[in-house]
Amino acid sequence: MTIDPNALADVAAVPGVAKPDPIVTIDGLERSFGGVHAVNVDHLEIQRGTITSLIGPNGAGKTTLFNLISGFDEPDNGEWDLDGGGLVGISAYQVARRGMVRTFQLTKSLARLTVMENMHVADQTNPGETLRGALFGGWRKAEDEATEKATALLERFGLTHMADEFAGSLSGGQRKLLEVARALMVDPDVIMLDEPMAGVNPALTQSLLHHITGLREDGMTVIFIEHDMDVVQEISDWVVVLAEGSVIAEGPPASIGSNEIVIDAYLGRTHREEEE
Amino acid sequence: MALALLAVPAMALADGEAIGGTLIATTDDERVPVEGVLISVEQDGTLVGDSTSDAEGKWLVPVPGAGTYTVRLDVSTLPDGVGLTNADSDVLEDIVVQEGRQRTVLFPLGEGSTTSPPPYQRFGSLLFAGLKLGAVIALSAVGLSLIYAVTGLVNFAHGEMVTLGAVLTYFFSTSVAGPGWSLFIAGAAAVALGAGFGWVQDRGLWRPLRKRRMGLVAMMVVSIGLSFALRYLILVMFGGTRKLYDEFTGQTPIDFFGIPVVPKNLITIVVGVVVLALVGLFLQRTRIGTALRAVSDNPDLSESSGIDVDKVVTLTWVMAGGLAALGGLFFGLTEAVQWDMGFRLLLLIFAAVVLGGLGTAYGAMLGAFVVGIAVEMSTLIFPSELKSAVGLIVLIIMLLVRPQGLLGTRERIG
Amino acid sequence: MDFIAVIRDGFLAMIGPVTAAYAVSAVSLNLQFGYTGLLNFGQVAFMMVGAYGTAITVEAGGSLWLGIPVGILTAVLLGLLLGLPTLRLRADYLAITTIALAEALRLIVRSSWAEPLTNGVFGIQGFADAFFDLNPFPGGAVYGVGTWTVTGRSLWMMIVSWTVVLLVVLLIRRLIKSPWGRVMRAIREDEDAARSLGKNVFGYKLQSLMIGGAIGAVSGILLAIEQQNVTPDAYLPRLTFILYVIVILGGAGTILGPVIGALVFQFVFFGFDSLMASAQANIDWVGDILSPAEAGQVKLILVGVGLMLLMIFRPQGMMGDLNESLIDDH
Amino acid sequence: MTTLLNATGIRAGYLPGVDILRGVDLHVDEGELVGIIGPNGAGKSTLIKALFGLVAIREGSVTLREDDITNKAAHDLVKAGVGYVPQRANVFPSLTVEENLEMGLFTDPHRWDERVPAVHELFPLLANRADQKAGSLSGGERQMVAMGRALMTAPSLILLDEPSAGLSPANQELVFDTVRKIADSGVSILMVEQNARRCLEIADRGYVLDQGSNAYTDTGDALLHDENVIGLYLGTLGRE
Repeated sequence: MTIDPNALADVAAVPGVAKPDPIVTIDGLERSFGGVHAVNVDHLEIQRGTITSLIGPNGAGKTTLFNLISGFDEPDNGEWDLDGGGLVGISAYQVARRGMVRTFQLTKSLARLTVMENMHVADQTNPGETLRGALFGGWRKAEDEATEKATALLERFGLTHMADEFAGSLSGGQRKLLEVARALMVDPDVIMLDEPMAGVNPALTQSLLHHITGLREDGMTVIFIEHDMDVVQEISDWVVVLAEGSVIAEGPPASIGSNEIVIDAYLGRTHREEEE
Repeated sequence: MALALLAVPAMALADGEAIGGTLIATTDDERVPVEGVLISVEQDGTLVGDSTSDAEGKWLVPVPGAGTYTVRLDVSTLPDGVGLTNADSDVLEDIVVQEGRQRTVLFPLGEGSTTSPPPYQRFGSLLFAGLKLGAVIALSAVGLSLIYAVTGLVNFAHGEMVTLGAVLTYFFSTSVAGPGWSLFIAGAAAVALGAGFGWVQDRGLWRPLRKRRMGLVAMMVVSIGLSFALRYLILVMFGGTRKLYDEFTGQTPIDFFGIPVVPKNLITIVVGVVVLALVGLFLQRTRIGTALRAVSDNPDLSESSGIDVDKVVTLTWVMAGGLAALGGLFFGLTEAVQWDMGFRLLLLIFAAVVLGGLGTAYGAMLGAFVVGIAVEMSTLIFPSELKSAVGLIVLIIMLLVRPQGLLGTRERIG
Repeated sequence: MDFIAVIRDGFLAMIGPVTAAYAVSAVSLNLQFGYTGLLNFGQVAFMMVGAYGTAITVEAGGSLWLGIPVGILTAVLLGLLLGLPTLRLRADYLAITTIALAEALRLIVRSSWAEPLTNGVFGIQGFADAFFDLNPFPGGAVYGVGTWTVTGRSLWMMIVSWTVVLLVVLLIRRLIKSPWGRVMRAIREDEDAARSLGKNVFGYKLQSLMIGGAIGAVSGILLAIEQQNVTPDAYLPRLTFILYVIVILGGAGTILGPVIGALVFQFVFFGFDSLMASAQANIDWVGDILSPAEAGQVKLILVGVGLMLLMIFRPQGMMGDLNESLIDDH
Repeated sequence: MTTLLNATGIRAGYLPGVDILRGVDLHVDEGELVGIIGPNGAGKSTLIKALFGLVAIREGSVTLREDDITNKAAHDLVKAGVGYVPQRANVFPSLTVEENLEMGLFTDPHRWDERVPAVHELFPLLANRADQKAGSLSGGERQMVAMGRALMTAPSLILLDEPSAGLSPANQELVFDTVRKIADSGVSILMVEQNARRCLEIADRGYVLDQGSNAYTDTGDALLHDENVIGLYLGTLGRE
């Protein structure tokens, strides 16, 4: 499948707009906590092979939206699908197996597994993960292949020297890198990154950015939550702005900054707007 | 089992410890064997065996070993016109069987109209027994639930805090080594010491562990260790036999709307309900009680409001210790005092708090009465030795149907 | 004071078949607690079900060799039934539920209601003759040096049960060192992370409970055969707690920890018996304050205190590495 | 005007080795309403928590009047006259509104009769809903309860963590009006806000926080019209 980098050039920058080749489609997704609408998305499409940033002020419902579509939370209403396959009622692990993998804002490294073991856990093809495989063997070959793949990924993310250390001994930034590398072991079509830059020192940010653009080059679709606007501007093909659970704007990065609604969402509305 | 040769020849079929007897009804000058009467033998509330009297009126129940048993005659199986000469002597408690011996017990029978009690009476008695058990469980369970609410700890040693209340009451009131106080003073002292033990536990053990930021699972395992140590410490100090307080033992039942009721059981229910109401008032109407609820809602916000969370937690332990001791006192009064009574009750306490919703005081009370009544009422359908099992099965069904409990919120699902 | 005798008594208990059976059960508990993070407080139920499954099969006319797999399968089934409703619950609820279910099951087994099947409180005896018929050593003969001896019957039992320990350890080692075991440890570390990587957490936990249950049943069967006796009151919650002490003592989440734990525990437990007996015989004041029965109870107090101290000061156990210690706060 | 709160060179963070705050200086004068704005992730909430002793300060110092209060426990700060309203979980949901206020005055219960009318005057809602469980209130009403609770001790300074977060526009208005009213009654306020414009409109003075240190400080009005503020929020996006 060829990905056209300019596929979104002609798409209008209006909330809920249709994309030429959507991989994720969300319809009427609602989730409220105690009467407050945390997520209320009418319609949203994510274009295949792009980097889509999900931005919005604190409490806009970005992480809740992630939780819902990755199967970690259940919506009150709504449908969403991945590449045409409905995901309603599909549990989190199956969503991952279908090719949509997410990371977490607070990294979830498996602390008392080594970095290499962390990578292996994400492999989906190892027959040794079934009880029968574990008992009767025959998984060495798959294991070796996975090791090879993991080694390449660790190399790519600069974690090779840590491969045999416990993940718990990594620094905060290294854990973020490991989490992304680990997600890639799943061979996902869509990778969802929840604030991958948070708590990462500036030097690492640059390399992490580089990795994320690399994912697009590998044909993956990236959805990520970020609040550093310079980062968003630099790498996204498309920006979706959430506020109070709803999509208030979407479009190419250039169109977002000048959008009054977005500025209002971020800076808040003034009291005497009409007088300004 | 080599001591079988000591057995009475008439009971030749047994080769070990047993309880038996002969049922003879004495009417005027006549002595008639009574056939077909069901006699059951229990130990610690669980059935050991039963036997039906034969044509000669003989019955025999083998028992698993030396010990103390309760023998019960099922009055509903007595033939018409035959009754117990003493109406409430259908249950003989504390029958001691010695190693290798067979113990003979007597049920004096005579002319009587005692047939099976009418259904409403049986139902009423069981409901009453359920309320009594519910009161005992509730008194004990509230503390466990409050501790969980303010600290998140499931304290396995809570059962021993219950036992302590009964054992201390026994020591102060009845034990020859003790001061021989009246039951009221002895009970008050036991509750005070129970509360003191709560304080010691929190200050000496749990607070330091909280300061070390020990995980809750690890703390739960520590509480299992504590439970073990305390239980066997009590066994060493108190001995393994069942004991009764010297007051309020053989009470004659009074008539309560047609249901025979033993006064001490009535007192248990009344005191239980009053104390639980006071706990409720304390939680609802006092500043400290409100602070306790505040801490269980949100410890961080409590701290930010100027509440000294550590003090509130210690107070909760003191209350839990006192209430558990009070529960134990009544458990000892209505059943008997024994070293592992609290641990046996703990499982029903767990059932009650999970049923009501772990961490909610009112849920624990409600759950306790539901469990108490379910346990006693179950004997309408199931054999009485399955009583406790019924309580535990109620718990499991509850977890299947409504895992958050009757009054709990949804967060318990992992 | 005869310290040689104390060490001898402790040693003979340590190498005995009961220790082996405890080791097997501890290994299975370690799979659940140490490697999967499940707080199964109903371990004793699996042992009971295994033992009863075997004994009842023999009573019903089956052979012992049919009874053993029946016992194991019953335990696997119990794991399934126990797991379906409880594995979605939080850790403390799982603990409460499993202990409740185990105790309820014991009460049912000992009730007159189940008597036709289980023989109630009296239990079932003498079902393992087929096993002792295979004993190549004369049952009455004595093997060993001086007073350090065991009977032929014990020797046969020891050989078989320690072989079972070896097999079970090898099995667990194979499982844990496999990708399957890696997923288990991942679940122990963070369920959500495992889920996000496509692992069916519930399914794995259920497998852990069922395999652990099967191994627990093997342990129960070994104990039952050794004693030629199953009675419900041998399966009190106390036994589960002792197994936890063994696992934590040896080091939860280590392959050999549970076996080392069982050896050390039994050595100390029975050595202490012998020590107390010796002290009572030789030191007046000890005999004055403690009867022999009480001395046995003091030992259990020490078990409780020991568990507390272990958890507080050395949660990683004897074999564990502090960095890998299971019980910490993240 | 005398300085009430003074913080210098604050460094703090959650993970070892990762500072979220990298040297923040600020001060609040008596009776002043100071707003702190900044983009997501700038460390606004961390700053307020650090000032209130909920996040350990690794470097720097905080003084209240003349007293050093660096890393003092929260409940001691309450006694010293500092109130705090967290962003989330800011009420006791299973307690009634009145009980929530009661908990605000836990350290000083005998002042109940004196304080309740004052707080009820600011928040009439709290009198009308006294017996309702706080958990059943809307987000805006909860914010009122939370602020009322913090005001029960008659603090000289209150710290507000994004009081308008997650509220509807109408409720946000209510919150901002109330905050101004509290300040006018003589209580010093330090608030962090996401609604930068509204915050700066009511504030006497503002700080702009960026990546863990202060970028600017000026009067609220001046910051409100500062072009760079938009740039800070929307980065290069905003400079089209």
